[in-house]
Amino acid sequence: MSDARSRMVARAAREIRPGMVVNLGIGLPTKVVNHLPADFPVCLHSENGLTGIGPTLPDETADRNLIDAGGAYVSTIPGSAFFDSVVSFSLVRSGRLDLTLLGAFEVAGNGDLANWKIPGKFSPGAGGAIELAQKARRVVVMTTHVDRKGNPKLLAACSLPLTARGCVVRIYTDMAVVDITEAGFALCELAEGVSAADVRAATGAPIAIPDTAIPTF
Amino acid sequence: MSDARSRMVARAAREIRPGMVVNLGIGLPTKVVNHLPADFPVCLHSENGLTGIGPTLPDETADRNLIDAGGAYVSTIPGSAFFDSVVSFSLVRSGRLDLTLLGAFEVAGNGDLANWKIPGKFSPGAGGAIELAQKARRVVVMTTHVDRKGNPKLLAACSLPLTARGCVVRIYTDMAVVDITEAGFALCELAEGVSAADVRAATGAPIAIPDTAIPTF
Amino acid sequence: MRLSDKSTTIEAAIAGIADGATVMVGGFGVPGTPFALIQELRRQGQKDLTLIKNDANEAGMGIDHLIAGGQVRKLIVTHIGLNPHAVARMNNAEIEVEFCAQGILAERIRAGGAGLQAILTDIGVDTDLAQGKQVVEMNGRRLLVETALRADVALIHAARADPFGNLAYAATARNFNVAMAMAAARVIAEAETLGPLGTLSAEAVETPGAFVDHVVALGALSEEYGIVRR
Amino acid sequence: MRLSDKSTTIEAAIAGIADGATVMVGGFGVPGTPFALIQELRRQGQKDLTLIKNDANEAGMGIDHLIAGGQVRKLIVTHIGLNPHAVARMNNAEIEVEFCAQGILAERIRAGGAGLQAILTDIGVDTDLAQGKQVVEMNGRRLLVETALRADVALIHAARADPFGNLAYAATARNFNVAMAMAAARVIAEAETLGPLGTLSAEAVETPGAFVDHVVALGALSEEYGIVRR
Repeated sequence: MSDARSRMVARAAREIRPGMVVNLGIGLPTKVVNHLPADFPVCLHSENGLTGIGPTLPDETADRNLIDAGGAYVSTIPGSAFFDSVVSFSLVRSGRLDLTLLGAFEVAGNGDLANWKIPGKFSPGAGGAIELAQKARRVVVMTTHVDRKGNPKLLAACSLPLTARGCVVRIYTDMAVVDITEAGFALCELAEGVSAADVRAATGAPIAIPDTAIPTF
Repeated sequence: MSDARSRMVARAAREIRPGMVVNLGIGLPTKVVNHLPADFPVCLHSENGLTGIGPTLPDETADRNLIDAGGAYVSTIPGSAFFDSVVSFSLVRSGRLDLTLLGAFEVAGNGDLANWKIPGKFSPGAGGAIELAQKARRVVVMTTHVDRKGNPKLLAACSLPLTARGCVVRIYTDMAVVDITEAGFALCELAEGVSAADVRAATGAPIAIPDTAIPTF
Repeated sequence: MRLSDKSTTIEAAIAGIADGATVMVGGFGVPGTPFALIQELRRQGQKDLTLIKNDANEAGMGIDHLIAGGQVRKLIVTHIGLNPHAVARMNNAEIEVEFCAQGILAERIRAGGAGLQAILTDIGVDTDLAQGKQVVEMNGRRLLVETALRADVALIHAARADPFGNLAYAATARNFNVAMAMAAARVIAEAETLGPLGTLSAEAVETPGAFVDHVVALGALSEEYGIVRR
Repeated sequence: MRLSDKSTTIEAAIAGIADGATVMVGGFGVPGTPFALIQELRRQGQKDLTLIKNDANEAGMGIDHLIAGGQVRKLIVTHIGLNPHAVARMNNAEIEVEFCAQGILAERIRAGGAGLQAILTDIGVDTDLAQGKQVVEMNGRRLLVETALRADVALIHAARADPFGNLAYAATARNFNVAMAMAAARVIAEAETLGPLGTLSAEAVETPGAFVDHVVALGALSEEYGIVRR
């Protein structure tokens, strides 16, 4: 992982407050757990039927029946619970998930999220993303600031099919921490070595830049 | 219990076929189990969360947490299962109950059943009766043929609020076994010492009487 | 990572209930009824409550204390026939009573806990219980909209618990507890035994602690929990 | 009274499936996928199947055998991204694919198993997944009618079973098995261990046998059940 991405992950880990119930999306978001202290009080939820996700195990010691939603062989901790898919999404939809960290193809300044479908190119199904995005109490995105071709992923409006409308409240990227406010994107923090002008240039919509000193991460 | 009632209960017990899942309503229907052989293969369901009801226990050996829907202290048998009220009625509504035996205030010739409410006199709530009557694959009633005042309980139409429409297919009384057909009530069997004319006189609607010899029970 | 500790005192747990609250109460007859939580609610005296429960217990037991104490405005129940005192209060219009078919009450609570808005069902469509309910046509069939129920507080009785709020139940004490433990903004569970994390294996948990807000350890059980001698 | 014996051979159990059947298949990834029942269905060759499953397994595993064998007309799933073969067949219009949000697929199956006709939900109301769905207004909100799903047959993988069909599951192998085991006209469970009645205590049962029609004991597990090495 690039240094900028590592710092993004470390910064995003500070989203997690003691006592939260948290679902970490597949990919980068999963890696924030590596930045939490060993005795940090948090309940990680996996939508395939587990609360209290323990450390990932190598194949040699893995339990063939114990995976997370991304297919990684995980383990339990004291107080873990298994349940079925019905109960798992009951937890999500009824508002018991305090936070979810998700990846994104596009995020709009009004909080719209697109992260599951690229018509004609990529349409494997939404899995649990719609319910996570629509119902977690706090929805935060982790993504590179631009795509592989250099195009911005933070946009005035999503062009791709939506996952959920107006759900995202904050975005962690390799360049910045960006809040979504009533007025749209607002720069909060900068990655080391990145300027506000860099962020503005890489963002596909107006972004409010504070007058005061901007913290770095 | 009067001799006629005992014979009604014994006769009704023959409704239960090997391998059935059966719910026995509170009161008289519960007593049919006393007429089944010890090794008879049947799964008794109690709507408060039990399949595989075992014998009723005296207070001294009862488990305070193990009752049937009528509040009797029951027991388990090998293969019993506990579950919650949601699963219990899922079983009922999804058609997994082969048979229910229910009490009645009134039954109509079209199969309508009234057994939960007497406006102004008795309205404690329907409990599970509506779902049992509406969704068991076979709904059979056990009742005295007339009420305490001698008024018929088998009627052309129910006067009391319905439990479910057109659900009853057969009635066991202290006078007769009566089927409900497309044409209405049809006498099948007579209690010992009761004549077809007695049954006709005690029934509040037309009842078909077979020309052939009528079996007795 | 470790899981947080939600154990508290019965006084503190119940003190979070306000006048006017909607309160789900587990149990079907004696098994699963949280008698100790109910007694503390009686002691603290919150008023104007709406109770959602299968039944009204029996006269002089369980929620009948709350009814007798004038704390209850409304009951949402399936059957109150074992409590003649509650029937009398209903008949005298001293409490409002809304009746549901038993499995539909369970489903409405479950729908609330599952974050659904309603279920569509044909149960009771031909009965008095259909009165006043929204009807939807689906494939030519008339179906009732049975709306989801959620509560401000759920009072749950568990046999075993851990401090995170993972719960397991005994025998037919599951009944309405399992659904209610998912359907309230604040879920309070009393437990006959409260052991450290790990007491309940991940397989043995029936209500995941993520749904539960407060866990209270019961001491010696009162007589109300015992065998009812008739 | 005693409970009946529903144990049978895998051949007899699967032989009850007809061409054109709708078949629910448990599992989320490897855990809980009934690989042996699927292999027998591949061997017997029933055609024109509609499969309801969370995912399409991976290429060369599980239901991919049925897709590759041309036995599948339609999939109702939440995500098939781990099976590029299934994605290609979908893109070539060789199979029809209906996508559901994952928890809504679980709820639709559960509604079928609970004898409900539909649920009302706001999930996906702003997305492509709302297309073609009936909308109901409730308290001024637009809600989607998500219809109940039932199947002709459900194929279930359990860790432990008894001959009556009581089932228990391992770890995250519960997933869709619990709901599917209630939602089909004919429920077939394969079990890693099948013991006599009483093997599972009444408390340990997760799927009551009253929902299950056939139980098949598995012998040695095939490689498909093992750890997936990447």
